[in-house]
Amino acid sequence: MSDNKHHAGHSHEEHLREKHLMLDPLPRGQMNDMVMESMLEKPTWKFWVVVGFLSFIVVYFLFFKWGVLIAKGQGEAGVMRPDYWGIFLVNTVFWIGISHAGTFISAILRVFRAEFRRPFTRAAELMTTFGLVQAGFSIFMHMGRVWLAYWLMPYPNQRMLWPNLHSPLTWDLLAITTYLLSSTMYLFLPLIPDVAMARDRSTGWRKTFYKTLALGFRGTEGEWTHLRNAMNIFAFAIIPVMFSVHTIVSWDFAAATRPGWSSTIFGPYFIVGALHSGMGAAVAVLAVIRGTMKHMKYFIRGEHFDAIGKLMLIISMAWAYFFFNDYMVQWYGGDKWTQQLLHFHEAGPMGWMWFAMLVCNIVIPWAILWNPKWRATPWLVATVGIIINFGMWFERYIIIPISVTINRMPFTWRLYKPGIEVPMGIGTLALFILLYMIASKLIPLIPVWEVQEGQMAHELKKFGRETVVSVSELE
Amino acid sequence: MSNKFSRRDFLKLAGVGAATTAILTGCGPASRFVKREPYMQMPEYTYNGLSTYYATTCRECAAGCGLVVRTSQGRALKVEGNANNPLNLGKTCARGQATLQGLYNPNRVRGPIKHTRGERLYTADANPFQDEFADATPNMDWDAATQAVADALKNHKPEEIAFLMGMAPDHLFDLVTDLAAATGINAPVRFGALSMFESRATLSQAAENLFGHGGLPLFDVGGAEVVFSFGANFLETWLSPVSYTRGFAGLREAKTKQRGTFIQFESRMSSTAGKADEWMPIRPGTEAMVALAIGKLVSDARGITVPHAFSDVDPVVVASRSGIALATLQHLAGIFANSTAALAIPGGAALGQSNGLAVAEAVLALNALAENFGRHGGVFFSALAPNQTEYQRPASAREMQEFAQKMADGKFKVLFVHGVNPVFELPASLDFKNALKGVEQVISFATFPDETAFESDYVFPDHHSLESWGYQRVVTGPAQSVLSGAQPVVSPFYDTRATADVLIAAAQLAGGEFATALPFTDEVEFLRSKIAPLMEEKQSFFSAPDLNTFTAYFQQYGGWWKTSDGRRVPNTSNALGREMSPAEAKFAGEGEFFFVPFVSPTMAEAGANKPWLQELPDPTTTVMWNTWVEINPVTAEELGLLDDDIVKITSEAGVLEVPVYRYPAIRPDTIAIPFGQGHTAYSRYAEGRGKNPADLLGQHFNEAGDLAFAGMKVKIEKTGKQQPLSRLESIMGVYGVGLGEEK
Amino acid sequence: MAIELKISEVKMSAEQSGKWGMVIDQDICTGCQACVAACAMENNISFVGEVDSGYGRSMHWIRIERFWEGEYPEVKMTANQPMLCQQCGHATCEPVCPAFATVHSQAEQLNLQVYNRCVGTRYCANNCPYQVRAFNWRDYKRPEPLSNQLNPDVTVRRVGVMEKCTFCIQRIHKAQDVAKSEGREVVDGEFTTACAQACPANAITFGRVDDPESLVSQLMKQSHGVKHLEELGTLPNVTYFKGG
Amino acid sequence: MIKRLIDWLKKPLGLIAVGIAFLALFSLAAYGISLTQTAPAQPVQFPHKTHVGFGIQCLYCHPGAAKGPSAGIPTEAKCWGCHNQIQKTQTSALLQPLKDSVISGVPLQWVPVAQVADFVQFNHRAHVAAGQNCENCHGDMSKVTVAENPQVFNMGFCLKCHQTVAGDNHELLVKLTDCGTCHY
Repeated sequence: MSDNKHHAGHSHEEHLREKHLMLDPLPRGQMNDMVMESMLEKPTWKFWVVVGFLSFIVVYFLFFKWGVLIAKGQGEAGVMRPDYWGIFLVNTVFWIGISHAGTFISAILRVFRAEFRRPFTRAAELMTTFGLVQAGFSIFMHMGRVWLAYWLMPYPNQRMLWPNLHSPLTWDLLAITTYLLSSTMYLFLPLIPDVAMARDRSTGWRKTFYKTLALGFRGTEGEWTHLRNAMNIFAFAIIPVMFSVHTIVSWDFAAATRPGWSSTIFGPYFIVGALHSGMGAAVAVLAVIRGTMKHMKYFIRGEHFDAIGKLMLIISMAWAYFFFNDYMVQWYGGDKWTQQLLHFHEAGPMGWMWFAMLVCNIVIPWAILWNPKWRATPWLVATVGIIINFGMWFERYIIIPISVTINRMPFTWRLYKPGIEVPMGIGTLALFILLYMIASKLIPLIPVWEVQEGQMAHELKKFGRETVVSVSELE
Repeated sequence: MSNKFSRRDFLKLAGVGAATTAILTGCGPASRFVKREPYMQMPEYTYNGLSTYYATTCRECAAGCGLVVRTSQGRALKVEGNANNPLNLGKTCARGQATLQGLYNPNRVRGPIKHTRGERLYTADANPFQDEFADATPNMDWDAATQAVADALKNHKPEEIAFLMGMAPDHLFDLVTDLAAATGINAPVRFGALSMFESRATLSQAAENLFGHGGLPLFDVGGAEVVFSFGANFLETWLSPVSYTRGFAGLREAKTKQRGTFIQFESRMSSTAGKADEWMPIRPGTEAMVALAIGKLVSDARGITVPHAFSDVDPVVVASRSGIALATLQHLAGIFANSTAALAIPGGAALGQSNGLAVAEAVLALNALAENFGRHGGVFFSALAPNQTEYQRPASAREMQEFAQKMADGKFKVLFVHGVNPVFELPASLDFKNALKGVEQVISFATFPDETAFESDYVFPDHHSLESWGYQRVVTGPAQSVLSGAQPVVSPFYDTRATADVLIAAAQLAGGEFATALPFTDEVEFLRSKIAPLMEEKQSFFSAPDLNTFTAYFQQYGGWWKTSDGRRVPNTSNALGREMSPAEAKFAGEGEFFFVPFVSPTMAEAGANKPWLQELPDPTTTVMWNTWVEINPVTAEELGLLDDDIVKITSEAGVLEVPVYRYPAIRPDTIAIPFGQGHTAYSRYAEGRGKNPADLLGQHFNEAGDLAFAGMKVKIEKTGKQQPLSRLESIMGVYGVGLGEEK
Repeated sequence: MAIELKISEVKMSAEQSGKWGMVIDQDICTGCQACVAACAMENNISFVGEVDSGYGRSMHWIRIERFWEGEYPEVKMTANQPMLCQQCGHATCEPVCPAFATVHSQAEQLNLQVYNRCVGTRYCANNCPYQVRAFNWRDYKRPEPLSNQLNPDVTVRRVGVMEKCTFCIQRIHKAQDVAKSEGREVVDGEFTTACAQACPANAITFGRVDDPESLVSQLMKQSHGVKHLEELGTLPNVTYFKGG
Repeated sequence: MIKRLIDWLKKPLGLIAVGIAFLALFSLAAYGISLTQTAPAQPVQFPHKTHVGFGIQCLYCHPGAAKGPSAGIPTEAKCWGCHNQIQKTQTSALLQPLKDSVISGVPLQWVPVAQVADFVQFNHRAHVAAGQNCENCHGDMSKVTVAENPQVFNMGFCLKCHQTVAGDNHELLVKLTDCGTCHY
């Protein structure tokens, strides 16, 4: 797209425009058309092959195997005494972690007016919702009698029975439900102008679909004011929800009496970990969108990867701090079982995973993301993102099944061997990707109005010989 | 509902509806409504929902502990100990507890079967959770069965008829003994793998040699201060484990005296040795000289003349041969000498060697030195059971060899087998299975489809012990003279019949002297005839004016016993005067390892068909559901063996492949395998599980005729195969394997 | 609301001491497994087969632990340690159950496991420092006719449910019921748990710890009694006499 | 062919047919579900009201209720003990199953009406001893022929009564609302 704008001009200015989406404005109509085109583009056969493949995995590995699990019991999984918790909870924490990036990018960066966020807030918010769906699936898979899961909900009954509000799992359920509901709403609000746009540009069932979703949005000043207010309220409100969710997830472990778990630093440690994996996942998703969908190279540029890369680097450093903080606190705690556990982490049969975690989460991000050039290379940053996700999955694996191997009764120590969890975990990943693929064909992945809003606010001003980017304050 | 719409139609429609429901609701609540059958005629002492308790006798081993079984509505629910019975005082062992898993075993013989030798009696599916029956269907009725037994008795010469029975001296043994005495058929032979591993013949013979009078010694562990046990695994399966365990508790529970000291001399640490204050990993074969050396050192410590028995031994040589340092021997002798109530017990693998008799004599001589005979905490002869005049010991292995030889030679035309499974329990080298081929007709009374039943021509299943009448003499354990009584606690679950009833009926059918030998209408009448003389006895736990009341009490209390001490004091005048040989045992076979088979403490010889006994962890290794070989970790390292590696063990008699358990408490030159598994029949829980160490045993005996089961040397080879052993313990937590702390 | 408040008051005062307790003498425990078998027979515990039992899925409510000290020939087997639910006064399993399936019995001062309320999150088992809870990993079937021996006083657990030692609460209830029908209090030693009843060495003593006259209270006063992991503040109700 | 069928199904008559088929299937399913909630027939149409009308006490036939956990169904010997002496009932067609059963020795198969789930340990004795009359839970048997369950025995039913009985007696309330009182 930027090709036809190649006319002679000031080279620095040109460079800035090429680099920054905000300084490279296109007419609203043209951007709308680009987004619509990318969405309505007829899928290639490859798309259908991938969808078919993923659907098969979802149906067989997720739902069929789940049926087997329910029919035969948790014995199909690798859990036992003392590893009562296995990969299902690893995946739960993992997916909740991933879901944090959406809110972080969308809400925190919105609140802090980080302008580079604009083109990909939608993709990130989708990640929140879709990730939470997988987390929910994973935690339900974990339950021995999932058909009675509704007992965890407070509802009036003649038995005078309520969920136990002492239990971190009850807090968890409430937190995750709140988070799922609020993040879905927070996904929906910024979507309204875009579906309204799509409604005006589509026919047939899509028109009905968008019409329903758009809630009659016409873009009047009043509507925009209300929408902006609502989004602002949500952006502020969802941040504490986000922080609370992963803190509460961490309390599942921190509130327990197990060695290695009862750690006061777990709350922030988990949140930083969640952002770490979430940013990694977000950047991978962006790279895929940019690579596979039409016109996306205009919207998602190196500058975005660069900006997220910087964030990833900082978060990686924060994670490293919290990791060693946690380690030190536990080490100096002097409890013999905890020391045994820390030793087991690195020297035990799963020690490779402990070191791989450190390499994936610290060494590789630090080695690559410090370099601005590499940082602006989409595939490289995306690869780092995926590696970080492996590292973070390892981290949760170490915290859950490996740590519970060591308890205060050495007579029971036993190493966990996963069973049906592996295919079912792959099933959740497939469902996550599948939902994204379906969403890419149904809703505009780029919030055009937000991009345009940004572009309107940005301009290049000349002060003397210097070209300076100025951003006008938006109402 | 109209009359035209019949009930049948209604049910059809209901069926369609139910099917639809099942599909639509995903097979929801399966059977919400059940049917209940009331009693036709309820016994007046019972109420619905309230349990009835019956006293009976445990038949899982030959000890004869009293049980009280909780029943409800015709089902046996729980086995508890009979607190009245002086043998076990309300306690039971694990095997007793699991009796019910035998009663309700899914693979019992369900009725009389005419059977082709070698054919299976149940299908081979070993799925422990499968629900369907797969047992052989009974193909004859009991009249025909009785006729078959009668024919077998009538149509053969008396000397061609043999009875092989279980170890327990019970009413059936008395019945067959009476029959044999009256008709001239061969006297019944009693045998059990436990008696083989306990070396009862050796104990009795040693007592005879020393005291001039045979019998089973009783060791009052509870009253002693110091106990030296030479291989006796009295906390596991030895003689009467429940009463000896109570004795051990008495030794340790310091109520009136110091906490007793317990030293075990054994080449591997058994679970008995695990409870010892000091375990002496003695070199196999040197038990006799160690006992004699201690005797000598005790004499020295006491400053008395060394008795003749201990004069031939040189403690310095003993120290070098046995692997116990001289200082340790002196220290032990000091402990023994300084105690006023010291006790030495011979047993287990120490007796199952070529010099087993010498070991038993030497250890008994130690007791003579301690002058503990007839004293609290000393050695007695066990009280004889009420209707017993002398100790009737089960057949020794050599007698079994002779028995098998007679079978193979065709001397026996008919063999009746009851309560024992010789094909499994005897060493494979004795080849009982082939010897059976020399017998024209083998009639098994097996309750369970065991290996011997598979090789029989008829299987006429006896009731399970909880469905049976009877009594059992208590051979050893309590101070009193005890006859444990048995009665059915539930009605027979299958079409089985009491063997005593079958024999009585068959004897009547056979007529002649058979009929006069057993002039009873049924088993119960026979029992009453045997119990009746007890009414005359003095110092009885209960008495009654007439036989009916007496029998009722007999059932209610679970037997009959005296209130007085019936233990006899051995005559020890010559005990220390005998010359005793400090020679080492000889070992058969080539190989670098001493081989010690031991009876699985949880399973014993007949527990393998009970799933919960299979799932009980072994007390020392915590292995479940399988057989293992114990090898010292140092030896294992030298041989390049890790846990779960399968090794091939070769003896002169056979070969066995068993997974390794690196056992830290066994001599590096010794390996040990538990006995109890390795069945090729005996229900889905037992079959194909583990290995039978009896396959490795050769035909070597000690002087008393007991099998020298611990007198073999074997070779070990690594096979490269692996089989993970199911352990309750954590290898990581207990042995530090896999924690990253290995060298 | 009023009811709940009162209940919590009871709890505060009852935390000082339990009601039922056990003393286990490790010195005389021979590790013979009679208690394990008796418990399984009394409480309808499933057997799980070779593979699952080797993978830490055995359902023993009581297990006997033993370790090793030293190396051959100075090796010693540590005293057998029967490990069962300690019926903590301040149990770590209780607060973490989201469904109140594992709750403290105010009446009997036991840690209850309400099978029919359990949804199978397994948090309680994870949080139990003694690792004495058993989970029904599968529907372990008892082939017919083995099911005939099922104890009608104890619920047969199904797949996906946590279970553990109950101190034979069915026997407690039965004894109380009998005593009440005869208009008296339960006498010490009138009944006992299945494990204590079977133990050939009499190493297990069970009874009221809130009755200073009971045998178990007398034994608990002995100086060599220890409670496991007491430092966690779990207030266990099982006292161990260490061996030797 | 199929196309014509589909075309027809789209017409009003076809739509009605689809509707009817759907309703039929739905009703069959609903009926099926209700079947699982309906007890099968009793072997004898036992008239409770007649027996109660003769003044026979509940505990005469169900003595277990005062002794232990289970009230129990009377033995056939007990039934026949009376009915054998009554001319009319010796020949009654309604009682033929009982007579057959007594002669053949094959017990009748009754369908229990009042049941609690298997995870509830209910003890009749304690309730009878506490002064609860049978009809408090089982309804007035003098009004019914074949026994029916007047209420669902669910936890709410039990708890409501337990709370009422306990009243202000706090210790009793704790005992009666303790999970371990019924579930173990």
